[in-house]
Amino acid sequence: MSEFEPKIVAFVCNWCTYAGADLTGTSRIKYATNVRIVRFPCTGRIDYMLLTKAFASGADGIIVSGCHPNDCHYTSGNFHARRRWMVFKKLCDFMGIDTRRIVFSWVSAAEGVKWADIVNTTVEEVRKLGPYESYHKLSTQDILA
Amino acid sequence: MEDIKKLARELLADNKVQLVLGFENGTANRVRPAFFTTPEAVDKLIYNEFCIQNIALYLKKDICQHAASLAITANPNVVRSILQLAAENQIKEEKIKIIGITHEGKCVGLLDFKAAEEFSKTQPKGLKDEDKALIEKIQAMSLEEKFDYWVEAFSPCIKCYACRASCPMCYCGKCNVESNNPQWIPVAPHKYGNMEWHMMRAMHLAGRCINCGECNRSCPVDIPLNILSYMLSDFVLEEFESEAGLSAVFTPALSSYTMVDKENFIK
Amino acid sequence: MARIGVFICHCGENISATVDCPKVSEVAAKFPGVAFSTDYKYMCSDPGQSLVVNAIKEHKLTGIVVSACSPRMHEPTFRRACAEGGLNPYQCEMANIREHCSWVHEKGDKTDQKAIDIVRMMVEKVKRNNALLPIKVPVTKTALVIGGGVAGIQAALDIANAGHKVIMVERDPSIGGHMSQLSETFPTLDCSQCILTPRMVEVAQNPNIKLYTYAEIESVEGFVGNFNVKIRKKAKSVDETLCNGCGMCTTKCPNKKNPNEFELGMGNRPAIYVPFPQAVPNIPVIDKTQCTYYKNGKCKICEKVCQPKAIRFDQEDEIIEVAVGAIALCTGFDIKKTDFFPEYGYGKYKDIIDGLQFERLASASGPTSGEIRRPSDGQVPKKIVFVACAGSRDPAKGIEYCSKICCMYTAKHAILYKHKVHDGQAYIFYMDIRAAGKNYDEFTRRAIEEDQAQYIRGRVSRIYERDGKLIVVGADTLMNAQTVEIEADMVVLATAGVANKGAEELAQKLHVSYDQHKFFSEAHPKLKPVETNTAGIYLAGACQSPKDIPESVAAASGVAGKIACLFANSELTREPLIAMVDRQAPPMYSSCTGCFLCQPVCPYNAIEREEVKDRNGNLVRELAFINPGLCQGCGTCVAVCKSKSIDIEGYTNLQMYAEVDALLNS
Amino acid sequence: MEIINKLIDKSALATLIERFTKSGKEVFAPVKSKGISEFARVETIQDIDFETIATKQSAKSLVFPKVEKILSYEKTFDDVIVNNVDYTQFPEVIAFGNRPCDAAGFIPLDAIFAGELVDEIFKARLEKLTVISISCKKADDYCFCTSVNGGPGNTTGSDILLTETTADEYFVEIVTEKGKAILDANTDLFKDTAAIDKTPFLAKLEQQFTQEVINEKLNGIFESDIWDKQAMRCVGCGACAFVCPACGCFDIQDETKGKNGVRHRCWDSCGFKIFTLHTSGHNPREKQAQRWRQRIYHKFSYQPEQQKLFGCVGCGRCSRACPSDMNIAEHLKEIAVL
Amino acid sequence: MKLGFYPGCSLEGASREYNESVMAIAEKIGIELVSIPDWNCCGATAAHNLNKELSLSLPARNLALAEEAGLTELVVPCAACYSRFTMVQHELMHDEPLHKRVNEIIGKEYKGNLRILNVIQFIDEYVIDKLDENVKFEFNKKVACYYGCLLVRPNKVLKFDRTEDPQTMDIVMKKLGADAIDWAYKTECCGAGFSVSFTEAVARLSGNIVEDAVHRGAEAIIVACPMCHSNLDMRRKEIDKFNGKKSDIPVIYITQAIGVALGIDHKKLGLQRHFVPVNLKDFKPFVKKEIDVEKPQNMEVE
Repeated sequence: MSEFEPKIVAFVCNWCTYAGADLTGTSRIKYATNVRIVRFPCTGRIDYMLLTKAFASGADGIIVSGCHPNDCHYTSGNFHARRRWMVFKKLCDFMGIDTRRIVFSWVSAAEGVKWADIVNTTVEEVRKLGPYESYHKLSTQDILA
Repeated sequence: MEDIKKLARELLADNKVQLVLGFENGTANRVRPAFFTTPEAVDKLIYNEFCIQNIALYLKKDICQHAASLAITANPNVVRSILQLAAENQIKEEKIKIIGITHEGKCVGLLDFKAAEEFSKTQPKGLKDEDKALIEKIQAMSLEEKFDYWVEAFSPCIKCYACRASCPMCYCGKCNVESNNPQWIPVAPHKYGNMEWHMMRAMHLAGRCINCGECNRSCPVDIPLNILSYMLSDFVLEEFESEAGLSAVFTPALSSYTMVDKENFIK
Repeated sequence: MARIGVFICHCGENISATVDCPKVSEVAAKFPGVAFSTDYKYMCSDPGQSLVVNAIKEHKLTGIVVSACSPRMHEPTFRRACAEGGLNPYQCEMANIREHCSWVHEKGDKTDQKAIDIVRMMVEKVKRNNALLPIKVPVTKTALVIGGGVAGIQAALDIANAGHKVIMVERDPSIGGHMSQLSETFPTLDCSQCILTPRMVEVAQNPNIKLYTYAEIESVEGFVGNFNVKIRKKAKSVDETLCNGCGMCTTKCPNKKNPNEFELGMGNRPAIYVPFPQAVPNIPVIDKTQCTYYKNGKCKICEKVCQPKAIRFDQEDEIIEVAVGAIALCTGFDIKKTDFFPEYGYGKYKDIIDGLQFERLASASGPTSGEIRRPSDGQVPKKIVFVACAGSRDPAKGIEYCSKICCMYTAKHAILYKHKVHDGQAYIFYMDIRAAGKNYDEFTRRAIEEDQAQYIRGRVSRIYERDGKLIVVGADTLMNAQTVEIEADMVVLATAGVANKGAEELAQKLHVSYDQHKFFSEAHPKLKPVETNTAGIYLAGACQSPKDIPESVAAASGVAGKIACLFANSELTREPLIAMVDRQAPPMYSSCTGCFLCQPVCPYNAIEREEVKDRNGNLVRELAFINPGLCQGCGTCVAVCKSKSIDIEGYTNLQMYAEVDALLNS
Repeated sequence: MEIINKLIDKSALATLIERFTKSGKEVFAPVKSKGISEFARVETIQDIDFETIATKQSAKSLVFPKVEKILSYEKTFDDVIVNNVDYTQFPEVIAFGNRPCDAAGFIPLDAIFAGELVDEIFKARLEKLTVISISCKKADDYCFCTSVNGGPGNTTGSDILLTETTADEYFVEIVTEKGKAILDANTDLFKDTAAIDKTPFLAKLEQQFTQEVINEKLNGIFESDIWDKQAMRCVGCGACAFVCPACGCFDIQDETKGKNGVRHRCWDSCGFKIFTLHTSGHNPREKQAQRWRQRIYHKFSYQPEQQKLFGCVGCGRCSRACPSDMNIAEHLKEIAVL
Repeated sequence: MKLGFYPGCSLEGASREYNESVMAIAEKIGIELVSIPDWNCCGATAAHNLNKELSLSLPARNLALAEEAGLTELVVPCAACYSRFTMVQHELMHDEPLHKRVNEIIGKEYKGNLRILNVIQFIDEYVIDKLDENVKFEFNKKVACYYGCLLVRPNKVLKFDRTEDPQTMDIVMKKLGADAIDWAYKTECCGAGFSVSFTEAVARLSGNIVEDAVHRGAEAIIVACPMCHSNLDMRRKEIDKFNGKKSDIPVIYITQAIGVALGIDHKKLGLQRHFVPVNLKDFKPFVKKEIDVEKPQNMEVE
C-alpha cells in the first residue's frame, strides 16, 4: 500500500504569504507537492466557513497564512483575522473539529524558506494524523455513495 | 406586577407609546408574549417567574417596526438584548421605553439607555449550573468524543430554525443559510448540514450573544445550543474583555482587535 | 455557457522541465466549460500573446486561464492580451504553475497532478469572473496643506510652483513653526530665521497659495480627489484686510506682562501681539484670555491708536468650506516636558531648561539677545550640563523611541555655548551619539575636539539644588560606571520629541491612522513613506516621527511630487477590485441589515451609512455603502458580514467557494 | 373491508414485535430518551414508550423523512448522468404504538403525494408501511382531534388499532387488508372476541368546534384583520409545520461535491419568509400574518376543496412545539365563532 | 475590619518597635491585623541570589497560606519582604508553567487573588482618612521622608506612587503638621544588606543620606523599612565617622510618627528602643489645616 498523501489547502494573503511562496519558487527551494494554494487579498478576507468547506471537500489539513502583525498591506486585516481564528479555533476545539490539522502562520514575502518549512512540517504532521475521516464521512455520507 | 401595569397604562393613556410589549396568560397554563395598545387592555398584562421568553425578539418584527414608539416589559435578558440591538444599529433609543424588571421580578421603572446599562451590569448572568456542568463535561472529552457528541446532539435537528427565529440577535433579513450562490450551508437537515449550520450560527453570535438561552428553550428537539454561545461568550470575555449586552455603544469582539491579542497558536 | 481558454506556458524550460505541459493541456481540455486548451514555449512573448488573442476571437472564448508564472509577474500582460482579444481584461486569471509548482517540485506525476489541480481551480474561478470597469474618480486640483512649519511651507511652495492651487492652514498666528524659534541649524550653523523667513514671505506672496493663519481644521469629509474641508478661522479681533502691520497697537497695549509662547515663557508680550518680528502674516492677534477689554470691558486703547481702524472686538470665529483633491499633513511635533521625571527637577528649579528654551537663549532675537544667561538671576553659567535622552529611549518612564534630533542639537548647543562663553565648560550626558548623516559626525567631533564639550557616556539619576548649585548626579559607564557629580550653573534637558497637541483628534477627523505615540502612520514604512492609509492624504515632517530640517523638507517635496502626480490627470483611475454591498430593487433594497459591524473593521473608513428613503422622504432603511473612492479591496468586511451582503470583486464568495470545491473534488 | 375484532394480551404483543424484527421488518415506535418521546427503531416491546400522549414529532417521517435523497447525478464534460433512487428496495416498516391522530395524518399526506400526481418514492414507502396504532387513554390541553372528525379511538389511517381494555389485554381492530395479513401470519397470538364498546377505555375529549364550520367561515374572512391579530406573536419558525403529521411541504436541494451530487427533498414550511420569496424580491406572502393565514386556509379550505379532506388531525403538536404559544385550537375556536 | 499581616523576621527581632507601632496605630483606628498562620521566612536578601525556585517558593507558600486563611489583603511592613512578595506574585501570574511548578513545590495552590500592601499603601488606603478625627498632637517638626530603594520599586509591578520622587509619606507627614522637606536622597540606597558584611559601604551611603537631611535642617528622618532604619540608626557611629561630624538626628518609622500624633504612649511605640535617642518634644495640640498637597499620579509608563 502506498503511503498516505495528505491533501493540504493553503489559504494565503496576496501580499505576504503568496509572495513568500513565490520567493520559495524563485529560490528553487523544494517542498512537498501536497499543498494547493488559494489566493486571497488579505487574511482578513478569509471566511472561516471556507475552512470547514475545505475539510468537507476532502482536505486533510489546512494552512492559513498571512502577513506578520503590523505588516498587513491593509494595516489591520491580519489583526481581525487573528481574532477570528482565535474564536473559531476555540469553537472547533469545543466541537471536536481537529485543529491540529489547521496551521495558522505568518509568512512574509521574504520568508521563502519558512514557507517551504511550514508546508513540509504540516504535510508530515497531517500524514501522521492520517486522513481526516470523521469529517469527510460526515460531509459525504448523505451526498456521495 | 401592579406597578408594571400602572406604568404600562399610564404610558398608553398619556400617548407616550403606541404599544406595550409584555406577557399575558396563554393556553395550557403557559404565559405568552402579548401586545397592548390601549390602557384597558393592560388589565391582561402579567409578569411572573414564567415570563422568561426573550421578547426583545419582537422589536425587529413588523408590529414593533411599525409602531412609532413602544414600551417593553424587560427583564435583564431583554434589557441586554435591547442594548446589544442598539449597539448594532437595530433600535433607536427615542423609540423605546424600557420597563425594567430585575431578575427577581421587581419593577425598577423606566430605564433610559444609560440607566439600562447600569441596570444590566448589576443583574446576574444567565448561565445555569447544568449548562456549566455540560460545558465542563464536553471540555473533558477527547477530540473524537466531542465530535461524536455534537454530531449526535445535532442529528435530531429538523432545521425548523426556531433557534434563529426566537433569537433577538438573529435579525438578518437574509440568513447565511439562505445564501445559495454559493450555498454556504447545506439546507438539508442531515448530519453535515446540521453541523455546519450550528457552527456558523455559533460563530455569528460569538461576542454578540447575550446568553438568554432562548435558542435552547425554543428548540422543539431540545438541542443544547445555548452552551455553544455560553462557551464562546466566556472565551470572548476572558480573552478580549468584551461582553455583549452591557452597553448601547459597543463594538463586538469580532469587529475589533487589539495589538496584543494572543497568537501563541500561530506559527 | 462558459467557454474558457487554457494556455499552458512552458516558460522555456522553467516549467516544462518538471511539468508535463502537453499533458496538462490535454487534461484541461476535458474540464467542463473549457473550449480551447493549448501549450506554448513562451506565452508572454509576442507570438504567445497573439496566440491568446487569436484563440479568444476564434473560439469565442468567455474567459482565459494563463497557466504560467505568478500573477505578480505577468497578470497585467495577459489582462492586456485579454482585452486585445475583445474580452473584458478581468476575464483573465493566472494559474501559477511556475513559482508554486515547477520550481518547487521534482518532475513526476504528483507535480503534474498539482499543475492540473491549479489549472482546474483557476478555470472554475474564471468562469465566475465578472466583467469590470476601472473606477474613475474626478479630481479637484487644489491641495490643502495643514501646518505652516518648514515642511508645510516646502510642500505648499512646490505644489504651487507646479501650477496648482494650495490652501494652507496654520494653527498659530504666524507660519514658521518650530524652525523659526531655532537659533542656528546643524551641521552648518547657518541662522535658522535667515534661511526660513524668505520662504515664509514667498508663501504669502505666491498667487497660488491661500493662507489661513490662526485657523484649524473643523472637519474633513469625502475621499481622494474630492475632499470637503471645513476650516475654523479663529477670531483675531483684527480685520486682516485693513491692518497694515504698523505695530502701533502692540506698542501701546498697556497689558504687556503676558508669558510669550514664542519665547517659551522666558519673555513677555502684550495682549495684542505679533508672535515674532518676522511673522507672516504681520498681523496682530488679540489674546482674549489676557486682554483687559475682554476681561473687564474697559481699555480699547488698541482701537484708539489703530489708524486703519482694523480692530474688531466683536469678530467671531468663521467657518470656511473648501473643496480640495489632496491633503498634506505637516503638523509637526512638540516636546515632552520632563515633569514626569521628578528627579530631574524640571519646573522645580528655574535654571533647568529644555532644548527649545536654550535655542531662544542662543538666538540673537531671543529674550537675552543671544547671550547665554540663566533664567534665575541672569548670570552667565560657567558650567553647563546637557542631558541627552531626557525621556527618549526610556521605555520605563519616558518614551521608547529615539527622538533623533537631540544628539545633533545638543552638540550644536555645546558649540554655541562655547562660542558665546569662552571660559565656560559644557558637559553632555549621553547614551550613544547618533550622528548619522551628511557632515553630522564631523559636527559632533567638532563639539568634542574644537569646543571641548565633555561627553560623559551615562545617564543622569538625579539633579538637585544645593547651596545655589545644581548637582547633577550620573554615572560614567566608560569609567567603570563610577558615579559622577557635577556642580552646574545651568542644566539643559534634551527632552523627547512627541506628537503635537491635538494630533490624535486631527487624525480622527481625517481618518488617518496613527501609532501608539500619536504620530501619524505612513502607509508603508519603506515604499510608501509619505502616503497615509487614506488615499489622497499625505504626510511630511515631524508629524510622522521626529525629523530634522533636511528630512522634513525632503519629505515635503516628496508629498508635493505625489500630489502633482495625482493632479496630472483630471480623473483618477483605480483598480475595480473593491468590495460592494448588495443592492436590490425595492422592497428588498438589500440583504444588508444595517448592523454596521463592518464599519469598525475597515482600515480606510470606506464604509458609510446610506439612508434609503421612500418617495415621501421617510427613512426606510439604513444600509452600508462602500465608497469606491476609498475602498482598497482588503475584503475584511466581506468575511465579517454575517448575512453575506458584502462581496469583493476579484475574490467573490462564488469564486473562492468554487476554487475550494474544484481543488479537492476532482 | 369490514373490521375484524380480536384480543391480544401483552406477552403476545411482545412476541408479535419480536416476530416483526426477526422477519426483517423495521419497527418504529415511541421511545423515550432524555425525557423526550420520539419515534425510533425498536427491537423489543421493552423499548417502547406507551405512556406519552404524543411524541414531539409525528410519525410522518416514516413516509416523508426530514431529508431524503431522490436522485443522484454525475457531471461529465458535456453531459449529466442521472441515477434515480431505487425505491423498490425500501424495507417493510411497521409503525407501532402511534396514536390514532398520527395514523390519520397519513391520509392527507397520501392525498398530497399520491393524488393527481404520484410521487413514486412516497408511494413506495407508504405501501411498505403498516400502521398499528394504540387508542388514547389520556388527552392533554392541546389535543383537539374530536373537533376535526377524529377521536381517541378513531381507526382512520390505521391498519390495526389497539385499545387497552385491561392491564394485560388489548382490544384489536383489524381495519385493512395489510392488517389482516398480519393477523393471518400470526393467528396464534390473537384471540377471538365480539365487538367491544371502546368508549370507557378512551380519553374524554370535548368537541370545541367542527372543521366544517371553520371551512364555511373561511369563505368570507380572507381579508379579515384576525390574521394579523392571531399571528402577532408568531416568531416565524417552522416548528409547527415540521412536527405536523399532515404538513407535506418540501424543498428541493441539490448538493454537489465536484462532479457528483444528489438531489435532496427536505421539509419546508409555509411559515418561512423565503418560502414564497421571488427572485425579483417580491414576496406574495410578505407578512407573517399572510403565512399564518395560508397555513389555516391550506388545511381547512384548499385541501377540502381540492382533495376533499382536511389537513389537520387535531394532535396539537404544533401548539406544543410553538415557542410563543400559538395554539391552533384556540385560534380555530376564535374563527368558528366569528 | 480585618487585614492579613506578615511580620517577617525583622519585625520579630531587630525592628520590634516597627511591629509595635504598626500594631498600635492599627488598634487605635480599629483595624485587626491577622498574622498568617505558620508563616515562614520570605527568603529576602539571600534566596534570589542562590536558587530561583526557592526564592519563589518561600514567599509563595506564605501567600498560599494567607489565601487558605481566607485573607484577601495582606499588610507586609518590611520593605524587603514586601518586595519579594509582590515580585513573586507578579512573576507567577505572568508565567503559567512556573506558577504550576511553584504550586507543586509548595504543595499548595496559590491562586493569586491576594492584594499585597506595604505600610505606606496601608496608611494611604486605611489610615490617612482616619487621621483628622483621631490625631491629638501636631508633629510640628521639619522631617526628611526617606523611602529607600524597595518601597516603590519596580513601578511596573507595584503601580504605586512615583518611583523617583515618591510623595505618600510626605503627604502623611504634612497632614500630621510636619514640614516635609524637599531633599536629594529620598530614594538613594542606604547600603541595605551590607549592614553587617560591608559596613564601610553602609557608612558612605547612609552617611550621605544623614548628611543631606541634617544639612537641610531636618529634625528627624522618617522611614518605612527595617533595613533603612537599622542602617541609619544602628550604624550612626560609622556614619558620623565617615561624615567627620557628630549627628543626633533621630530615625523614626512612619508608624511611630503617626503613633506620636495619635497620642499613643511613646513606650508603646518603641521609641525608646532606638540607638539614636529620640528626644522629640513640644508637640502642639493638633489643629486641622488645609494643606496644599496634590496626590502624585502614577505617571510612569508601563
